[in-house]
Amino acid sequence: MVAAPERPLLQVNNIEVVYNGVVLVLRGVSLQVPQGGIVALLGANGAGKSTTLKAISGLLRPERGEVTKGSIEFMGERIDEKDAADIVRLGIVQVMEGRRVFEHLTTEENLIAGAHIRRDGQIRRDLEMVYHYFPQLKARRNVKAGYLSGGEQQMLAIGRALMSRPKLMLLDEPSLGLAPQLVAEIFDIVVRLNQEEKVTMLLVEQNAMMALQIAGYGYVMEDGRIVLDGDPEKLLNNEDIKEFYLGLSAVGQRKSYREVKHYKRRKRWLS
Amino acid sequence: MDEPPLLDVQDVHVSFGGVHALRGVSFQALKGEILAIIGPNGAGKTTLINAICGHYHPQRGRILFKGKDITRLRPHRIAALGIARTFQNLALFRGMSVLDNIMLGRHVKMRSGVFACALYWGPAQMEEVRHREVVERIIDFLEIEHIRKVPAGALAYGLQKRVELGRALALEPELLLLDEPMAGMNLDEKEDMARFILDVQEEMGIGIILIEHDMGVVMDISDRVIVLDLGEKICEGKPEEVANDPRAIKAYLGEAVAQKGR
Amino acid sequence: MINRECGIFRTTYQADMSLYGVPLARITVAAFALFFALVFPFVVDHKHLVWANFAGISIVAAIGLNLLTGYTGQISIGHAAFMATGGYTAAIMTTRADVPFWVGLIAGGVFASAYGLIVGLPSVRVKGFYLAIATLAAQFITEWIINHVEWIGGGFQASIIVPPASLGPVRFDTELEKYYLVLALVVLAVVAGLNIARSRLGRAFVAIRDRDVAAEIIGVDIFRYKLLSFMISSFFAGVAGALYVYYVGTATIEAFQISRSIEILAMIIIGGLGSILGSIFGAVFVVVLPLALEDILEFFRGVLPVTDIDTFVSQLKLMVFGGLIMLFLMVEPEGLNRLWRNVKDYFRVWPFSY
Amino acid sequence: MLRARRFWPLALVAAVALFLAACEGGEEQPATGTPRAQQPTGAPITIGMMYDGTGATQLIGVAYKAGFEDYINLINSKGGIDGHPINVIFCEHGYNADRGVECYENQKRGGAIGTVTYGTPITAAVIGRCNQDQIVCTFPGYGSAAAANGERFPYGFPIAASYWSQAGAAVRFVLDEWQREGKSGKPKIAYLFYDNPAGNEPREVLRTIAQREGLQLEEVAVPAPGTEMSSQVTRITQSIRPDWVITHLFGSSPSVSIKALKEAGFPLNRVVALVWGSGDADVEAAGGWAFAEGYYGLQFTAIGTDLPVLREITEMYRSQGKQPPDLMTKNNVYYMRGVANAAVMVEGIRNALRQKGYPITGADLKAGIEAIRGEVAGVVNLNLSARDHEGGGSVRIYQVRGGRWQLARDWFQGYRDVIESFVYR
Amino acid sequence: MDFFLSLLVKGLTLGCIYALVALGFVLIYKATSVINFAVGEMMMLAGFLITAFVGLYGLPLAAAIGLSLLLMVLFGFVLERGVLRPMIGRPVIGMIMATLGLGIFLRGFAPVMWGVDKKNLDLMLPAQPLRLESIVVPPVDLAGVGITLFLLACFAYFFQRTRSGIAVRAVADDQQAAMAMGIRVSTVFALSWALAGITAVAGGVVWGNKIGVDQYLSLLGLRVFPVVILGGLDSIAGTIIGGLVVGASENIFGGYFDKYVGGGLKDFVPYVLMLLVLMVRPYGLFGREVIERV
Repeated sequence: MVAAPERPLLQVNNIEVVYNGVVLVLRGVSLQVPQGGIVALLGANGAGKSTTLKAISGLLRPERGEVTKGSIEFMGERIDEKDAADIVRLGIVQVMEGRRVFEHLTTEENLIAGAHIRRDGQIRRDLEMVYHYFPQLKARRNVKAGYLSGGEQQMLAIGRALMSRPKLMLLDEPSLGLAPQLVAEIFDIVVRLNQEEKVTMLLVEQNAMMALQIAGYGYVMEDGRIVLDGDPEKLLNNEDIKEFYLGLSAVGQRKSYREVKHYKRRKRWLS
Repeated sequence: MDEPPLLDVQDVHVSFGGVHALRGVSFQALKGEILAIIGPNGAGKTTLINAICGHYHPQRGRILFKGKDITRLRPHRIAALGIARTFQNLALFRGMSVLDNIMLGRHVKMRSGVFACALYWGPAQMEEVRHREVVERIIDFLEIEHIRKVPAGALAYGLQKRVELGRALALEPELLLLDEPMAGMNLDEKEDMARFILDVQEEMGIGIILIEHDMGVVMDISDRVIVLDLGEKICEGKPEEVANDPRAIKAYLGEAVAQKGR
Repeated sequence: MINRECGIFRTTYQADMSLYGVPLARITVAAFALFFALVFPFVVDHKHLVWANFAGISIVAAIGLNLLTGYTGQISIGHAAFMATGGYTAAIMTTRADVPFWVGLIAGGVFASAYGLIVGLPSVRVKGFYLAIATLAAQFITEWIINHVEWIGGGFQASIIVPPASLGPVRFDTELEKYYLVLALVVLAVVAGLNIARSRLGRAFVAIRDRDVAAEIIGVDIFRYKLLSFMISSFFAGVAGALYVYYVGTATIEAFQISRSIEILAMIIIGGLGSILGSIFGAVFVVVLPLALEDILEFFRGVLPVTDIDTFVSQLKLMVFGGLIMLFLMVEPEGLNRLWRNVKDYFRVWPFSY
Repeated sequence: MLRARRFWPLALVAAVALFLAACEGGEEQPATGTPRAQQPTGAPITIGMMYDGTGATQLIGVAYKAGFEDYINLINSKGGIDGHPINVIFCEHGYNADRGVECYENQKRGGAIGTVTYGTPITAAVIGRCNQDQIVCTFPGYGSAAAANGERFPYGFPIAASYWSQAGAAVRFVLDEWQREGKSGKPKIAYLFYDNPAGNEPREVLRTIAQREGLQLEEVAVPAPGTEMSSQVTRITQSIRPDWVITHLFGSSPSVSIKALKEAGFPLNRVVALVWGSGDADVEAAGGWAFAEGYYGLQFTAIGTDLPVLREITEMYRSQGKQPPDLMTKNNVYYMRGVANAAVMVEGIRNALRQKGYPITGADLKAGIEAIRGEVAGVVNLNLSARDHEGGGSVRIYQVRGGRWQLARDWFQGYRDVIESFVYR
Repeated sequence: MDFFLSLLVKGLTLGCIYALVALGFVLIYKATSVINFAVGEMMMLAGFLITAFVGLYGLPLAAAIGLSLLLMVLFGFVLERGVLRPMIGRPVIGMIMATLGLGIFLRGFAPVMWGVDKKNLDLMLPAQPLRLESIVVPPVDLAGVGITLFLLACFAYFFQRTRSGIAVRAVADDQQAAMAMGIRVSTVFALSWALAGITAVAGGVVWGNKIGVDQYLSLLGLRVFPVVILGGLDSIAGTIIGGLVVGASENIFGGYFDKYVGGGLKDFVPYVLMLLVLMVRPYGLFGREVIERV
């Protein structure tokens, strides 16, 4: 909240990412996340959203990927050369796609594992904080995480990330495979965490409508590039976004899947 | 005298480790219709599919396919009878090419034994070629010619889903079970997938059971909808009926979706 | 070596599905075959011919294990037991029933295959490393049986002396003749292996390896195919064992112990899992490297500051061999075959990389 | 077709081999010539020797090879045999049958007319080839006892004492001790053996002898690697309760057996070990000479550090300004077996040269070895013939007393008739 | 009865010290999913180090053991850093092969460094075995049981109660997710190899005293498999149960039935038992089941 407005919390400058030394996945991605904000990163599958998040959190290396060009700065410090553990210590934590809880650890052990970097002895208190946001988890604190339902696992994944007391949380598709009601609940909590716990959020989503409803700014990725950005109103009013992400035709009317069956419009920015 | 329904699920109970995933679910699926199953997470949708294709065996109840009891059959037998499925979290054979993945779908249709395979001579070779033709038709249909020889694991998510559909189609099934075929897709890809599903229904006359969270898709393309909650069927009917059913709204849809669907 | 693919259009599926689609590849394979048939045995030292024969026998066994472990994903640390089964079957039939060589060879394979079926039974229920250790149990149990059942082991120090192989009027007496015998069987094994790998059977195996649940639901009877994989794999091992016995001239249990099982496993891991070509690379690497090392270290005989140089060299050899395996796996954990593919890929697009 | 084609490739291979041999000959270093020693004048005679420097019995292999090499060097430093130096192709096989075959082929190609195989599996692997190629293979103290039948195995020589002879002699010794101590009845014997082909080999002989003598015999197996034998020793001390134990163990297990038997309270002077359990290292590893006091070990060679042949070898080293290897004393038993082997080979070559003259073939060497009678180099005692390739199976018994092996019984044999009935059945 | 009791007691103590070897194996597997085929060789290395410090450099036994602990921990670190770290995220079977390679390396390395002859590792325990009626227990076996139980207790506490222990288990579950939590996977790996180094020293001390220090020490690695499979590959408690079952059963079967089958049951029985257990419980007695989702 105190950071000067001209210096964003996170700044990604024109990065390129290469996998296995040959496959170019990101071709010059730049984005900024302001202190205290929620930024949404939208795009199709394979556009490079997850890769961007992993480049920030340092999780590329185990997948044999690396940042070959550009820089990533967090609070004015270069982090693209750092490894994942150091980045977490700086205050960036990623909630990975597909939940990825430690299945054989209990709920509470998962949370304790999330607090691995903490050395301040406040873990007990933070456990209560997480249970406050996710009362369901408290009830199932001694259950192996592998036996939790999908929604509970997603909550656990967010709660576990919260345990590291992050400044910036990278959320990768928190709505994936969840029922609409649960999705709404999760997004609710994301907003509350942003407001009450002052956690800045960078959110990757398929569910563009949902994401733009809570975000303060949005980027759209396609094919390893940022192709559009702007505040939610601007994006929501963009023809292409309406067409391809919101499923709305120009007049704001949703098109039936049966109708689009034999008719497909080409994307304008690619032609 | 009457032709039996394509699939007849009668009072199926499944539980594991004390958790009752399904408690007495009954329904019928008809030839050539798209039947959607919706419900909140943990409602037992995937368990139901797993029970139909033999991965789980119900503790109680029966499942009939074209009048034949398949409750206790092992999955590969059920597949051979003509039930194919796709998976919620992709289950392609990552090491194999797209072509081989779909060829594998032809497995139950092929007869070559060990020696024929080892020699790869005469009938065995002819058989491979014959089935290759079928597979090529499916590849054409799904518009994935360009990735024929790419290892499945290296494909983008949406394409993998499409290949998985192709693999299921290669079985020449009469009943196709699709477990969240659109999860994690953008609208563009969803439209493609919806198109393929409708084509499958129309051109091949295959009965489809569809699990999907995207209400837009469900409401648009399904002929009938079943709502599951906590392992029980709470309502069934045409999409618009279900969308207005208070039980369904309460359990799953929520007010907003119900309105949107209208 | 330059497998240029551009400009090649296939007009039939048959052509597209052939093993070596590119003319250049076909020529390369033919050239290799000719080299090993007509040139290699006449330019190398006798010693190297012995190496080649052992390597050849190992290739047959390694292809078998690769079908089981590399393709079907079932680890076996008891493959020497199948070799022993094949070897002793051949030895017993040759010495007691006086059957011709080829009958002994096939019988060795068939019996090993039947034994493989029994050993493979736990795979119906047990997976992964647990299964691997179950096969290890088979190894020890087999050793025990051969050691203790005189009818099988032959009593004479659990070893049976076998006359040299012969096919009609052709006797395989000399190293060179044995080389051709081994080479012929290696070619057969490679062709059979490649065909199995690319046909219905191989696809089912890989499906079980990649996702057994999905394989089952798509119609692969996984129990049947796991057992089939065990049987095919042990058939190869049995033939390799019988070949070993005919080649060496003796069936002895101490040639089929746990160390042999580990050696074959090493071959396919180093060569590359799920690759027939990899099995060949791996077998050659594991058999030839220690021997070659000996020659290399011999070179430094005068320089090394020790008294008993022979012994020192033999121990150093072990160190270097172990060290090389580690080093190699660090550089390319997916095996020699991958390394080979990388080289090929490089040339495929060379000089236009990117 | 093939028969006709068989010659040119062979000729080619031979040519290549000759060429390579010539290359190797070029960089040959001078033999261990000493200023005072006579230089051999004739053409060399080549033999092979296999051993293991790694693997199951590397400890034995290393000392064994040192003894062999030293004795051959001694002969060469004295001018060779009738002026012919002996050239040895050593080969380390790591106790691996494949490598043994490779060693053998290598030595064959190198012109060896005879070779010393080492290790039971290796012997089993090459014995068929030896007969086929007419190359003498000696396998002293191991290998197949049945190969003593010179008619069935014309080129196999299980010289000195096969496991059958060792077992027979061990029972003989036990019975004689029993009588010497004036005890009545017959002793009860436990046979504690390594559960591999070698360990199993004497069982039948022992049973036959036991039956004939009316002895009670119990067999107790130790599975490989024999590093643990608590159940076996418990069975011996608490269930079988024998008067004597004959052990036939390898590698690490002899020392483990000594330790376990002693800890269980079994008197070690009622234990007699066959040859691979009676090394210096076995005693030391068990807990030292004092700990193993009383333990009997069977030997087919003379052992000890004051033997004349060792004095000669020491002298040879001194004259070159070097110290003899410490293996000579530290691992005397295995070292002596190497010496004994070399001595048998040398004696055989000497006989062959006398009988036929240079050059000699494998067949000549066979005849030369078959002509050996009596003590050789003061370390082995053999009476070989075309029929008996073992040489009578004479052994000595030594006992651990006062910190070293002391001779307990000079050359003797046991139950030749039983053993012969097995060899020539 | 005496005979039975003797066999049982000896078997149980034996089982305990089998568990000591198995512990090193399970530690590595649990944290890194690496099947360590070099567990016997690491024990051999530890044994050689101790005897070398005592024999060649004349250090007192305690100092030698301490120094060996230090070196083995260091060895664990170096191994992790030099060999296994570059392989993080690569196929697991490659790592298995790497440990096989390590085993071969060490089997060559030890004799090159210290010669092939067997060394005595004198623990200066009382010479007289403990006698209870006819049951004889050598002091080293008692020491072995003590060391095993002590280490087991330490490890159990570490994994269940400490944050580092939980971190190790988290890594075992999902490496990438653990990295996302700021857990240094490499540190965890190094830690588990270091712990395995400690158990190697403990095993080396006990077994080295029992059977002497030479390459045969490495062969004990093979005895570990029935033990860990019975107990479950990733269960610390499983090692002790597996060890006890294997030790007792092999002794009792060997003692009573060897004479009927010509011997060798000791080798045979643990594996048959193991197969039976696997048929009923495919993940061993205490092994964790792979949670499968479709």
